Amino acid sequence: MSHHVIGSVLVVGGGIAGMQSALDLANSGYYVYLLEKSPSIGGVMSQLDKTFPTNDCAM
Amino acid sequence: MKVMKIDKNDWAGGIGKIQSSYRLYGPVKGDAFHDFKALEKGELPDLNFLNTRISPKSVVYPQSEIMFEYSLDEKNPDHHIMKDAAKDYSPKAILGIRPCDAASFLLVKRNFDTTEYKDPYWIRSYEATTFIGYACNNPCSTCFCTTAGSGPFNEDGLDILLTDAGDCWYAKAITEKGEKLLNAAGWNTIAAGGSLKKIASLKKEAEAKISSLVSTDQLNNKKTTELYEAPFWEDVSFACINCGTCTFLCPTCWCFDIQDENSGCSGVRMKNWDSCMFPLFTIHGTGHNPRGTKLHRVRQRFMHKLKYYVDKYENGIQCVGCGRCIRSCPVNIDIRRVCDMMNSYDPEACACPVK
Amino acid sequence: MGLAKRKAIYVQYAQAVPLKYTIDKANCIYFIKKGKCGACKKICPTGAVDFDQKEEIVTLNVGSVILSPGFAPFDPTVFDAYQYAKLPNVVTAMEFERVLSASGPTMGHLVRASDQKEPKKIAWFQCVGSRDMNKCDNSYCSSVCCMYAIKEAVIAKEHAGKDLDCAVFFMDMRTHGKEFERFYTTAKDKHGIRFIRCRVHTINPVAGTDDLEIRYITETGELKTEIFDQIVLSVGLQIKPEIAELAKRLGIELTEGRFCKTETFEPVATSREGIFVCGVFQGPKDIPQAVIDASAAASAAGEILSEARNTLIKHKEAVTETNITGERPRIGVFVCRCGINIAGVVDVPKVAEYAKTLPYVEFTTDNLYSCSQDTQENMAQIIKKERLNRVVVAACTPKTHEPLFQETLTNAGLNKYLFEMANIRNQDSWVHKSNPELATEKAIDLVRMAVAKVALMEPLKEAELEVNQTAVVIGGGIAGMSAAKSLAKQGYETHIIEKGKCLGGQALNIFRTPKGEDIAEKLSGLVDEITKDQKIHVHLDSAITSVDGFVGNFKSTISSNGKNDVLEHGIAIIATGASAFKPSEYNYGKDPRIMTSLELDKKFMEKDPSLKKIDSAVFIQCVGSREPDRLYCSRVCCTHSIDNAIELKKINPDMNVYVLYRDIRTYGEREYLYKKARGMGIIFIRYSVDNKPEVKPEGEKIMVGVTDHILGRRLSLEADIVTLATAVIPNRDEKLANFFKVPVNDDGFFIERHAKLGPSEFATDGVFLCGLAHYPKPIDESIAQGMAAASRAVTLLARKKIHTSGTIAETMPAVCSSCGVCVSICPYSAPSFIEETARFFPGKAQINPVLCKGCGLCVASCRSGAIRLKGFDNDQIFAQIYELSKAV
Amino acid sequence: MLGYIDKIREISKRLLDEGRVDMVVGFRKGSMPMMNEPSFIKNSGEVSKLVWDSNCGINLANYLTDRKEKIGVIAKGCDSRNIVTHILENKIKRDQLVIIGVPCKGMIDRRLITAMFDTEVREVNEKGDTVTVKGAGFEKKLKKSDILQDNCSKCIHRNPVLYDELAAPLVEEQKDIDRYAEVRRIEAMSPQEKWQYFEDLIAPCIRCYACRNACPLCYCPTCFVDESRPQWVGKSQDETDIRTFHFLRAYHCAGRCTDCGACERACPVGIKVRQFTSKLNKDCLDMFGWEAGVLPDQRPPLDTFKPADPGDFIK
Repeated sequence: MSHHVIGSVLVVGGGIAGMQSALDLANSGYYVYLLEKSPSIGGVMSQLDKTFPTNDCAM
Repeated sequence: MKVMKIDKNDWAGGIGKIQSSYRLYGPVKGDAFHDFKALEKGELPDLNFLNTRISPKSVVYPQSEIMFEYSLDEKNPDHHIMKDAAKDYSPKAILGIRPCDAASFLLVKRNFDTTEYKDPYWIRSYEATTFIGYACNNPCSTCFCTTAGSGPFNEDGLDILLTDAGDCWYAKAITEKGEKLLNAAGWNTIAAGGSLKKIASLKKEAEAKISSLVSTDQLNNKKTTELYEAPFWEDVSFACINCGTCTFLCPTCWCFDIQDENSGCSGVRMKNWDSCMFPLFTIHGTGHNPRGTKLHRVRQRFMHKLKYYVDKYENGIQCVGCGRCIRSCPVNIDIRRVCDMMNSYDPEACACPVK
Repeated sequence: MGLAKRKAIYVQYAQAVPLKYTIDKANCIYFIKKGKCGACKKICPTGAVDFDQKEEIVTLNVGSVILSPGFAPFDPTVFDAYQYAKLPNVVTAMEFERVLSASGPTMGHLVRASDQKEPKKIAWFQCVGSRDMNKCDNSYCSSVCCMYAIKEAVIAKEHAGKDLDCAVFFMDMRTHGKEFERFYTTAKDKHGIRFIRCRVHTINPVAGTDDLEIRYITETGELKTEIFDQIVLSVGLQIKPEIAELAKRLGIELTEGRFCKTETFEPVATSREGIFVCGVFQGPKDIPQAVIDASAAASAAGEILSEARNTLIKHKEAVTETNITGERPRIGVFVCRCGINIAGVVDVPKVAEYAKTLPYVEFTTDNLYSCSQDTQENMAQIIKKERLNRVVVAACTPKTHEPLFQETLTNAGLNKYLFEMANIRNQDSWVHKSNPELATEKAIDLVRMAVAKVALMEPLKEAELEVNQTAVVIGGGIAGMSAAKSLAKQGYETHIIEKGKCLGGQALNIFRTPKGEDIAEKLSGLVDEITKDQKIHVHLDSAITSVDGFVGNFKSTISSNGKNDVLEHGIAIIATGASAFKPSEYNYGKDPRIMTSLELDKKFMEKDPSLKKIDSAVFIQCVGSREPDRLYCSRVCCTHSIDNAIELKKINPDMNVYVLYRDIRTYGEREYLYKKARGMGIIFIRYSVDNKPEVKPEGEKIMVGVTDHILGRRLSLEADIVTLATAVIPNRDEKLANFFKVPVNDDGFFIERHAKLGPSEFATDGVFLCGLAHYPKPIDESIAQGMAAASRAVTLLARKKIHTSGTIAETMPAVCSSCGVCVSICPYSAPSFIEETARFFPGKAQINPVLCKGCGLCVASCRSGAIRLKGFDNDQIFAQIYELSKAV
Repeated sequence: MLGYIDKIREISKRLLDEGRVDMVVGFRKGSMPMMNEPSFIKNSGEVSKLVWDSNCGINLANYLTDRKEKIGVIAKGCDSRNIVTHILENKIKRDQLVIIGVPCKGMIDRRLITAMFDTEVREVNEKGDTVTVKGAGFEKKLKKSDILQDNCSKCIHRNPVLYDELAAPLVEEQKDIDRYAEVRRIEAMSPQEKWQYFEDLIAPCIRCYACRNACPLCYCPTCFVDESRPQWVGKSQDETDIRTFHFLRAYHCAGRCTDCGACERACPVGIKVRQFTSKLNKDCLDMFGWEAGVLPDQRPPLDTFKPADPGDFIK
């Protein structure tokens, strides 16, 4: 392949999965666009109370 | 001065009477040793001893003595103010102190009761004390009091000298303080005429038993710097483990350290015995220690007792010959040997020092 | 979520990132009434309100796209029988989650919606919107609802007390995740939560009350009526229609359940090149699986973009550190309310007020959530404005939050070690819930101790060290190979250490995937790729015999056929796998017709002709799993057995095939197989663990006895073969665990850094985890985790340099006695002796700051007291003890 | 044991004459009965000063700490074990030493003998296994095995473990010795009894630290009791401080103590300080199969850390 490779990634959705992808990519040396429909990231997990099994605050 | 005769049957009764107006200290036997302890009411001193393991200096000069107390609790109106600790200076008496130990108080007094400085704790405690000596009929092999400015029947520093005359006690009142105590005890039977003679003969007998002698006559003539640099210190100090036993047991060692100790919000300022054998004794805040090795420290101890003291007071050595340091030294460092080495030291003869 | 009112301008939640207000267009008077109101615009001091903001179309050129659009909880309004829309006390699990949450509308106080009464009885209905073709179109299993329902029931009891009656109505209990089965058992046995196997048809209101009546049939066939105060619908996950639309636009294929279609061997690749998928869009899944997929997707994107790495990134400008030398301490104390987590018990303003009176404290305040983005920014401002040079945060645990606050200090120009946390949540408000006054006192004590310590803190330096760019993967199974492949494609030299004679691991023993792919074929492709890759070095018949060093600089000795080699590497991935349990029950090993699942697979692979002669086959599930001494679900066996049952049925449609099970756990879209199997006439018979089937070879046949749970009668099945779905047993490797200082749980699986957020890595820096060594999982999940471990590793390798901690030991050579205890005891070889020829302190100990991990072993063992641990100095600890003693 | 001395002198003379050592560390005759003084000679002409008898209880390893010379050292079993520890702990280098091993039959307990008589013991002589004690007006013959130091009577390492020269043929080691009967007796006590036992034990302590200083294991530049920042223990006669000193001293010796008895021998007030160290010696033996100073190239168990060490708390 001779085409120019672009060192950036678009992540669609800022839930736990999107955030994790974005973090991994950013920490690996790629520019990340994180696209989220709502006003803040965090997705459904931020609405949970505690998570099993550590009872860590989901926040 | 008068000599009283105390019938051995009157002994316990007299002691009981003394205890009503004096706090009484006397030798008490522990597991293996005798030590001076405050006697309970009705408790008799055990005079069947050679000498105590630890000298009686602590009766006047406790190992650990609180001087001041303070509070850091800001709720307390007197917080952060040093306040005198409560002390008991009511009359006390040491019964059974050996003449050598009694003499040591006079040596220590030179340090604590001077014209420029007076240690109030020591002086008041000393002055409150009546010293009832107990003459040595059977000195130990380590006793060298006769050549150290004292003796088995020596009266210096005593208020009373008790002599065991077999069937009875002779109590010789040496000071008024002594007489007062004899009165308080109700021991007021004046001994028959021959008593002084009897005491003198016992004294002679006892002195004759002392075979251990030190020579101190040349100490004053030696050059301090030459003694200081003498090659024998390496040999003398080699075995030393710097345990400080010698200084703790010595009746004439007077060094102390002042220390504040806190517990929670309150604290005390206290003085504790210290020892020139400990590295901490001279360590500087910087971590530098001018007496950094045991050679330094061992030399200091002997030089202090046998040279600096001699030069300063020009009157005897800072040792009464009780022999405790010899008996208790775990490695057998013997002050008599060191004293003789110092007294006979000839730098010329030692031009080629021990390698 | 309709639980409470919110204003037309709102922040989504207190810790939202970014923490910005937004206008709810649907409820804003300005937008509804076309230009009326607009009060907000007038009042905003910074002029941030802009009604004219228009949608903009922005074009981005990117190298890759990752789709993680998430899911929508199923809307149960369509279920007339549950009257969700009408009955206020019928709520969805998400709504119930908000009620339990400290940041929710009731601040965590458990009350029902209709009358704010504390419920005494709550029921959960499982599979609402899942495994259901009748009322909705979702025939898949949503994977997460069983577990969250149990969690909610347990937490509800924690909130409301032991007397709360919790009942969960379910079809199959699907607790197939790591530690889930244990949680289920504890919920049942310890918390007394009732589990009733029944799908309830209708909810009826009880006239004159807000209570709810239901009827159900018990396991013994009895019809019962029960009244509950509240009913929680465990709603499933589904993909929003607009996402399906998006997929269509992108040309991405979807599954029957509208999830993104993926292949087993490429679990995060969509049907379109360069576009990857993760999260629930890839299939219904829980948080750890989503996190694994997310990292896998990042890895997949990284694989194709590696040549453009570091071309577009920008570096954050470092804030210059303020020199505080010689300054008197100026301490700021921030006391956190943590919503009601702390403030619900501890009198937070009182604690903050008290902190003001402490020496050197110049500033105190309390925060609703100290960890929220705006509070962080605010803290940095305060630090600068008040010229603070020490900071105490009284909040939660430093384990999770210290790095965050330290970053705040760094951003404010303060050395990050001028910081101390007081844990007034985990160690106070949570444990002294019933004693608020004493809890407040304790918080005060903890804050006083922290202030005393922080006053003595000094700025600490961190050492920088190079990260060796080589990776080691231990285990050449499918997970290890996937990790290695991904690492190599991203440009890193990788060594695979495999103890066996060939690559492949357990995948060598499996016939095909539930999606129908031929494993042998795919596997040989992968092995081929691995062997050909120049960057991958495969060591067969090899084992690690010792490991020295630490993150970025490991030195491992590899023993291959008696030959030892030392390998230097920056990271390690543990993929040591697992194997199949060989049972002693069911007459296994005594008759060749009684076999394990893998033995049956072997017959399939060999196209064994005897399979055609079978008239009757029996599968027994949970052999060695979910039993008291192996209390975990092996996750793969239900799907595997059903798939094999279908295969048998295909070979001979007249064959009688029975599956004896306890709960069928075909989670996610594997549920279709279960449905298909039933459709094909495969008979499923449930047994209970205390009444297990009996297997006896009798002449030509094998007799299998089982008690039918509906009839309650003992049945006798005649079988030609019996297949035992045996447990997945980890290759418990304590030695390896010791080498890398990583923990192993009671079952023998490695313990990851965080069950939810760190599933593919260890708490030990630079060591990662994937595959069966983590937990039983099917091939697609193993591959995803292999890639995820690679992704996590790459984030470290890409940094090239790492900073060590400033919290390290330091010797005081003047006090050192040169005894060498530190040199002998240090697991990291950090202490050494200063050379005999050195001018200062020859022969005394010194500590290499780069090697020191700050574990404190040397400090504790130094008899001479010549070693201090920076940040935990004697002075600091004594200051804390002194302050503590004031409390008594 | 008296017969050893000629051989010791002969070896010492040879070592000094050959220049293999700069000094020989041994004992010279003390000025008191039952006391010998650790000393050195640097000149072969002085070898006659060296003595050896049953009063050489001081551990000579103590005199090797941080010395730079080449030293010939006379070492009985326990001394040699402490020399091993000294070498391991970098207090002296092996190549600095010529170890003159002395198989030992135990040292006599001078405190025990002193306490047997009301009056002063003035002379003690030994011949073979008989010890003759004389004082003013009495003379008594004692069997040496009856008057051994407690640690010597329980010693199972009488022969040196490490030596270059040997002053006499090796002796038979004592077998079937119950070394820890006393420890077990204390272990069996209730916590209250134990507390009281130890309180009584250390009650006479005057904090001279002779036990510490006599111990070859105690060589820190600054002992924890002397530290002022933080001040771990106070300086007064406070009982907590005294207790802390004794407990900590013992713990610092855990896994390193050879039960040479120097501490007990040195104590001016006769505290049985080995009661603390014996317990830890027993624990080290029970838990790690460890005896200090026996293996010349292995560090004590508490000096090493392995992730596999017992202790569930590590996980």
